Amino acid sequence: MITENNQAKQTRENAVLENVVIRFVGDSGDGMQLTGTQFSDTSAMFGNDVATFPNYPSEIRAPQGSLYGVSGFQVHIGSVNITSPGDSVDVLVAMNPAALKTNIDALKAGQMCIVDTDEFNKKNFEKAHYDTNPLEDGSLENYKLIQVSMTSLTREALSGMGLDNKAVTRSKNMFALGMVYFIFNRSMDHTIEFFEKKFKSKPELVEANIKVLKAGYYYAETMEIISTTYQIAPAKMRPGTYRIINGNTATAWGLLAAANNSGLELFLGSYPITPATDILHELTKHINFGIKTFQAEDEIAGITSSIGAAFAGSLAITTTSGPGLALKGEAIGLAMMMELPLVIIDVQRGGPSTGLPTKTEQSDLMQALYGRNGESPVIVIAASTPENSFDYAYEACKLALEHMTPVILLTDGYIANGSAPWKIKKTSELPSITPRIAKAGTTYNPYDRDEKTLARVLAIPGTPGMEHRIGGLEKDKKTGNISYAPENHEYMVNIRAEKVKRVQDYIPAIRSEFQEEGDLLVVGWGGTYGSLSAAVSQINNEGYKVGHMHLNHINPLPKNVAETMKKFKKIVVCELNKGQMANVLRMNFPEFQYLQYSKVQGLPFTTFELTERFKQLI
Amino acid sequence: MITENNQAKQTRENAVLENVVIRFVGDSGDGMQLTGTQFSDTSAMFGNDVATFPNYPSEIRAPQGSLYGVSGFQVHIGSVNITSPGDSVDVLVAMNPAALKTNIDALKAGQMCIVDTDEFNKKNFEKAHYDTNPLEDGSLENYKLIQVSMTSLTREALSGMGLDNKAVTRSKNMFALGMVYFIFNRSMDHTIEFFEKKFKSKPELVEANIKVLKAGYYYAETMEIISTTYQIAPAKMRPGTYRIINGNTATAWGLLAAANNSGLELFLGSYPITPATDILHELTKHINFGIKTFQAEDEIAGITSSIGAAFAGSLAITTTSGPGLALKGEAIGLAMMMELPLVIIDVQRGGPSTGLPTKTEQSDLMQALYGRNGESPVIVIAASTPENSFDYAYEACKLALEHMTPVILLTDGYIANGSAPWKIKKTSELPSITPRIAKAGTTYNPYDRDEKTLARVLAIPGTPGMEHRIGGLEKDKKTGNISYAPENHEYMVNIRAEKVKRVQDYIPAIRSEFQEEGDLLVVGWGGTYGSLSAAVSQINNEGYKVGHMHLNHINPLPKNVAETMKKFKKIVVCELNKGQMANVLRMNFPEFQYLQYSKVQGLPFTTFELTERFKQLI
Amino acid sequence: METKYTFKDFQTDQEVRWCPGCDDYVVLRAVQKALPEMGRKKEDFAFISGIGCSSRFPYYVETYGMHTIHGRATAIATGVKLANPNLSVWVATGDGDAMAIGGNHFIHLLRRNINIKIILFNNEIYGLTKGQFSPTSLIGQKTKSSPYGNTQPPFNPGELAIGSSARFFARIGGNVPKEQTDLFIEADKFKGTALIEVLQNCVIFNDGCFTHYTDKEVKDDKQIYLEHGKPMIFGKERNKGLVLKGLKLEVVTVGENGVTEADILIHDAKESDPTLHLMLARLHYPLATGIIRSVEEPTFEEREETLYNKVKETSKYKTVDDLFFAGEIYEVK
Amino acid sequence: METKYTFKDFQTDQEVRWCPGCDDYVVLRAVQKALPEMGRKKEDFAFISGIGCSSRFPYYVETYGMHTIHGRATAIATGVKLANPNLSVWVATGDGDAMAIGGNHFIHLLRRNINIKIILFNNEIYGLTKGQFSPTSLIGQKTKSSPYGNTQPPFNPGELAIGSSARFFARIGGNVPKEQTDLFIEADKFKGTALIEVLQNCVIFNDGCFTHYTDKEVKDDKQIYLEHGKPMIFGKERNKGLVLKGLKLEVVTVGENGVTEADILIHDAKESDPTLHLMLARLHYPLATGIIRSVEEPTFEEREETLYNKVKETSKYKTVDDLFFAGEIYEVK
Ligand SMILES: Cc1ncc(C[n+]2csc(CCOP(=O)(O)OP(=O)(O)O)c2C)c(N)n1
Ligand SMILES: Cc1ncc(C[n+]2csc(CCOP(=O)(O)OP(=O)(O)O)c2C)c(N)n1
Ligand code: SF4
Ligand code: SF4
Ligand SMILES: [Mg+2]
Ligand SMILES: [Mg+2]
Repeated sequence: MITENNQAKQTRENAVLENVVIRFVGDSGDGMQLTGTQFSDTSAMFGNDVATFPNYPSEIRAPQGSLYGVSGFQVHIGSVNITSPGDSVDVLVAMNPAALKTNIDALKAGQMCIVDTDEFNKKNFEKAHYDTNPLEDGSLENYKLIQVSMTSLTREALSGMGLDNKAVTRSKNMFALGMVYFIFNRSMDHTIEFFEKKFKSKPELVEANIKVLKAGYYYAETMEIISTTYQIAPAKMRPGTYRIINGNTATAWGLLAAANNSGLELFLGSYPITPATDILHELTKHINFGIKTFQAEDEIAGITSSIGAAFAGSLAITTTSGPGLALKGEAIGLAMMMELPLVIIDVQRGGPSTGLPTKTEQSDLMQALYGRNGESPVIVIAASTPENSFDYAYEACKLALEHMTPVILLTDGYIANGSAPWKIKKTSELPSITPRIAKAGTTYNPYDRDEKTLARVLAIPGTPGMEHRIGGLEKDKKTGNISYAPENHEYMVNIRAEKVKRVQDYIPAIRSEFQEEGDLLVVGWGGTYGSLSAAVSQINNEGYKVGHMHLNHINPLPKNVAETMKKFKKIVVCELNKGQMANVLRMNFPEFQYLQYSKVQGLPFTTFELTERFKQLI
Repeated sequence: MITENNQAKQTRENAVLENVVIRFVGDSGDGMQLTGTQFSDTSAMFGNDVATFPNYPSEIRAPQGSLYGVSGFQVHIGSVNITSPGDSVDVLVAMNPAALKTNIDALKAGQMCIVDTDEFNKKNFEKAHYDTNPLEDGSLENYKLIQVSMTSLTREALSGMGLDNKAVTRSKNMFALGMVYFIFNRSMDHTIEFFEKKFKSKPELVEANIKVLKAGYYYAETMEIISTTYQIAPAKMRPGTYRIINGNTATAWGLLAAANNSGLELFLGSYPITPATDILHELTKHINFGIKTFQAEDEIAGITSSIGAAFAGSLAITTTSGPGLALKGEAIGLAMMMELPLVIIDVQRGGPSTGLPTKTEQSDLMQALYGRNGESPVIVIAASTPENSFDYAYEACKLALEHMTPVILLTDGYIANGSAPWKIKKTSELPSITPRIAKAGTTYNPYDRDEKTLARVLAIPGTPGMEHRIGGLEKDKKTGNISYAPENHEYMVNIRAEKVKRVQDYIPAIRSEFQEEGDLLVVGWGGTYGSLSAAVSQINNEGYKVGHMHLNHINPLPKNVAETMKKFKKIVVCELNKGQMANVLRMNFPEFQYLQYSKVQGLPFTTFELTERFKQLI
Repeated sequence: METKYTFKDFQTDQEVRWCPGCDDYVVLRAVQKALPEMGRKKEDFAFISGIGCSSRFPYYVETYGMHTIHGRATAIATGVKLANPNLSVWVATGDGDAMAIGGNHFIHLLRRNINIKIILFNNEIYGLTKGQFSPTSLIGQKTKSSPYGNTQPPFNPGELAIGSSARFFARIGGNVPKEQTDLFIEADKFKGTALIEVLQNCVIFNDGCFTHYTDKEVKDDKQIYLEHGKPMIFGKERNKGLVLKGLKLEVVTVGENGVTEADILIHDAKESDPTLHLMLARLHYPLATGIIRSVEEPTFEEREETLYNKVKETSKYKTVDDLFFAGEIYEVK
Repeated sequence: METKYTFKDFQTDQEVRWCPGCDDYVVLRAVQKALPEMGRKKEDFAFISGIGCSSRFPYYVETYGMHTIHGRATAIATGVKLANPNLSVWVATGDGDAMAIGGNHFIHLLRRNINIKIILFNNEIYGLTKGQFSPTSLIGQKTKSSPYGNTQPPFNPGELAIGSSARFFARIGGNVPKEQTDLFIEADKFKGTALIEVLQNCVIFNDGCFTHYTDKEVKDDKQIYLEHGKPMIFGKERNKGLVLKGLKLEVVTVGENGVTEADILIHDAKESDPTLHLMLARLHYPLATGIIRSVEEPTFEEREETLYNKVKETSKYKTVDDLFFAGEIYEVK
């Protein structure tokens, strides 16, 4: 939201803003992802808090100019705490008519819309299903329309360099970026360095990109089309070393840190699936750390190879998304029954079935809790921001190894692809991980348990004197041998549940943010943290007394959930599904009444819709 | 429970009983299943109400005489309504020491225990881990012990027939059966006819079996070892034609009836798994009805081939048990998304993982409701007795075809293998089934819906003019084409849920049996009907006011569940799992308090443990 | 049918959404041209696919179709065909869809010999998920999931298929629409499971992986297009041929070293012994295309039909009610 | 190791629970006799199985083991071996476990060539579930799920395996413990995935299905036990042999029609071209047993190891912290 503190400087206005949302949109081939990333990186390095949200088409390469081929990247920067990429947009950069059409509704009235007029031609109007030229038919009169012949200006900037048309088209995004850098008083240095590194061996490309970038910058500076520039001061962030990180990378790195700190080799068995595949890609890059990634023939082989690796003493991981989790159900049951440590990561996407694979949703919660035969509780936790995906990936490993059980970590497409500043953690700063591995020379019973955690001990094959067999049939509580005895079965079902339940003693208490008591408690879980927090923050600013309790630990729930909820008059559970967490709470704390706010559109919540709803409810 | 109305007749006492529980136990090779079946069939034909419970080892052929190789068959017959095979036993027939050892605890004090003394030798004591001869060490003094040299007597009966030792051993079960027939005043005719038919081409086997049967009968009659014989009068049953049927056969036949009445070809895609395989076996026998059974390479191919068949216009079925259901999750989601009719039958067994495959449990309820990605509600129903498995299999088909959705039918190992009298239904007596199939010549939109049910219409490939494509991606509510539009997705998620919800209008209201209001409502679902009904009946006889609400429709629940529950002071949900139905009720009716009684031992409830618990709770 | 269909009759109203330049367009057009030649009604086809770029295929063919879940197209098609044997059932599947996650259903379909046609879009990559190696990717191939080079030796689809008892196997370049159309028509005529491997270029993630075989320039020299009953001759000059030396195929030049056309092997696609077909499927120079194997045997559905007729004839039960009331029944009055 | 193990060292305290007379007992004993010969420590083995009668195997072998879920033994073993390449990893699996539900993992393991040994208990039936036909059951076979006769043509495990790039394939009768022990030792020596198909008699549900090959009376006449480098001779009199006629194997009698031992084919298990191995795998008379194919190539784990060393050498990052702090980082003060 732009709150202008007008401070006329030079001939142009220079407004100071607290935060601003910029969206770059264009054809898939227009390089919008790169443009957005450059802008957010530059802003982060400048000291802003940042959140980003990429949004690309599900087609690999949709036809040029088509509506469904539009690719977008939204950046939210601020001098204040930024928790979400923001709902509505302050500056829209639209590289063609299709991009304009599909994104203009997000732009706030009166705000800046920058277009490449060269692309506004008949052919593209047709593809975008525009009957008239939107730049001329008055439909944009509520916006500050800035018309620039970016393509021609880019061509001009590159003239004489002997580059072909394709290269020109490819770099016009830098013209746009240059303009935006000027508008926001940003330095071009970071992007210049970026190109110098990226195209080290192709100096003509470095030169071309920098030329165009600067051309855009100077064009905006020189021409009288930009009436206001903006200043967003650095945010107050905890001192330290930062980097911008997306959720999938953070997850992968959390796993790397856990492998490092547990002293185990990491083994990832996985089968590619959107939006989880990037975790596999990222880990595979780092086999130099002695980790092993195995792209299996399917999801079942992904998880079962990991089960094998867990038995053999690795930190075993499998990654997937909804449909893949469905396929892994039987094997999760096996790992649960054998009481092996195993981390299953589900980057949730729009369902059911193939659903909306490139969109976000939180509809795998019940599946994570119950998607397998028999009584088979496992630990379920959820990350809630791109950057804390690191922490929860790390914690998932710690809990699996220390409590000897599968752990399901839920993230989602939104935080997996979104990015934010991460205050880098050194591995030495992280809590220790102590895998439960039997030492050679002691006596070994596979189902002997730790008194407190009830976790059993693993004897790694190769350890002399500890040869043993485990399996999926019910086993005797003492010897671990197959047992069909009725009471033994009941005992084992109970103790496996109790083991998971006791993890409550090893997870932090929950707290309600903003208010510890009040009229309404907003309950959320997982990837909606940013949206909910922004909305609750705003509504508190408006004078309401609303708390925000955000769950990262789902099975077991933190011990003090009921206590926390008790202090509010009403509770509303907000989630990107039809009320799955609300039902989990009903099962666990039937004594409360739960209101629900559900959204199932493949999209995150917006602050506007949330605050409106909260006001209705209070 | 034996309530003796002593009525001395002839020299022997002849007591009239209301009901009696007989258990035949012996080695896997001893033919106990046949013996029990003969006894229950004969009793049923005599007019008794009957319930049976077979219990065999999980090994194919366990070593002779071993404890884990004992095979048993329990028969409960009565002149009164019999709902369960009974907990404790009135007459135990134990063919060897291992059988005695593993079953004696079930025999009521003072009741009859018949043993084959020929098998009580040192070798067998060792195998059964008996230190002393139980027939002599006084451990059986609380029972009416009847010692018979069955093996020798059988050998004698067959002497001169030139049969080998194996044949002798194989027919000694008939000696025991003959004795039991005498004790209960039963005619041998049915069994004689049975052998005449079974061994039509091997007259020497017919002769041998009949000889031994009669030898047993006359031995009991002649020797002074049987002091009392019993009379169990015919039960008051609704007039009609009956047969004894087990749950799996009843399920298979319900499907046959549905195929017949829907006018569709039945297609079963399945992969063998205990205890569901017999449904495949049974249907495969009847391909003459134009049905198709397809033993697939795995569970996934089982269900997906059925999905193909559903698309092609068949009544499509897949059968499995817990671990197999886990594997089918992704495909159920697809069928749900494509809105195809499909019946998934899960014969539940002990879990988790491979668990206790030959034992019963009700722990797949949550999996049936939630075991797949995304928001994907399907209809879930459960059969509750061997004989009504016919009705619910039939209803599953009807609902699937008329509401265009997958239907999961839950049964369990207990009712699948148990048997009871079934008043045979003619197909013409059953409700009609009207599949929603588009007629050639009309206009067709794959996602047009019926106003009331919201069910779409199927156009069967081969129908001219209705060519169309469906799939697992979200689809436009009008055209059925792929759609990524946010509001459309939410609309479709809602309408798919609403379609399932509206099935409430097509299922019967629930009622509480025994009492419509009172101190305690016992809530059960699925295969525990018999045990719960017996217990509630008994406790009401003892003067308590307890109702029994048994759910066969789980998603959606009947409309009047809350209304029914409201009339009781307390509610206890009894189930063979850790409280899954209790949680379903908490989600649906959070306004009630639910007590729980769970048992997870691979065994059904006993009347004793239930009534004790109910009394504690009231 | 009165008027003959044209390829337009098999076009749908859906915008085709593959990348510009993708070979999938070629196959689509070839199929749309082949279908009218099959003498079937438009409504008597069913196209079934899994998930992948190529699996979008059914949306673009104006007949019945299903775009299902990853890897299961062959199993779903099995159900369609068994339930409705009158349909001409086609599977469109990628190398990942068919041979990674779908490997099991793929080999079992081939084993059972159900009359289904499989078009295997082999681009040696996972296209839809943006470029990971597949079970046909080469050792050393750099992809998103093998940044340092792939370490998994590939399947040869022809060998795997024939090892699974495939009775019809053909291979064809992705850029030869005319030959593709011919092959699809031949596959339709074949009674049984038919597998057609298309060497499909993915311009985005694996561009040029088949160029050394399929490029116009080299095609005639690097491929041999097999035709049943014809000599195994290839080359721009049509002067190269294959001969058998012991258990190895060798390339010879007609006219050199006394080799005449009569020495060249005659292709017998119908030989039931697969030995030579396997040798051809394995060959790298030249790469064998066309119909390598085509051996008819009873199909699974024919065996089932025979059994049904036999059982029906001898069955005691004419109706389901007969069954219910047969055997051990008794009356309660 | 000081003292050598005996088979007793590999017996567990668990009662063996197969049916009396089941060939599984024979294999168990043969394995227990082979293990001490492999020069490994007892704790360095892992036996992995799925579900089925044969899959109970690990419970009876005194070393590390897992009895897992149906069909996944090969995939789980893959994880065990990749995570811990020092282990000698063995899979015990049935025809259903390996080739029905487990078909996909089975073919992919063979393709990847991971150093795992697979003992395939082929009894052409599902034993544990009490007698349904399996993917190796014969056409016409009557089972619980094919009461009128099976209609699904079977896989030939050898053909399927070699079609999936198997580099080691052996076949052996279920009733010849000594030969089995030898084979298991050879399989252990082989570096790569080794498949040993045991023709295992199920006395309960498919008794005698291999008798015409394996019965003591006929065995020598109906089987040929292949040994690398030796002529392909068989028969009670050891006077029958195999020769190649074109692309067919033919049985000849030494001493008849001028045939001498020199005419008989010499078995070359190490020939990398699988043509002859496939012909042998397909042969019905005589049935080929022994090691049919044994061709070493780099294993998957070796390729991975090589890659790891290469990447490690060139990597910028020595520690995970290096990575975290590399590239686009910035300071907030
Ligand atoms: C159960 C499941 N697992 C994984 C995926 C992700 N996925 C979709 S397509 C695909 C592979 C595509 O490769 P291929 O079959 O070769 O088809 P192509 O895109 O190359 O035509 C994968 C891994 C999925 N959709 N569903
Ligand atoms: C997921 C799953 N599906 C099915 C089963 C049932 N099942 C157990 S073993 C088996 C087949 C056994 O046959 P095979 O693998 O040949 O082993 P055998 O018993 O003959 O040694 C089946 C179908 C199961 N346990 N789990
Ligand atoms: S990614 Fe490759 S296979 Fe997919 S549509 Fe594009 S070019 Fe074709
Ligand atoms: S059923 Fe067959 S395979 Fe299984 S243990 Fe018995 S004999 Fe062996
Ligand atoms: Mg591909
Ligand atoms: Mg078997």
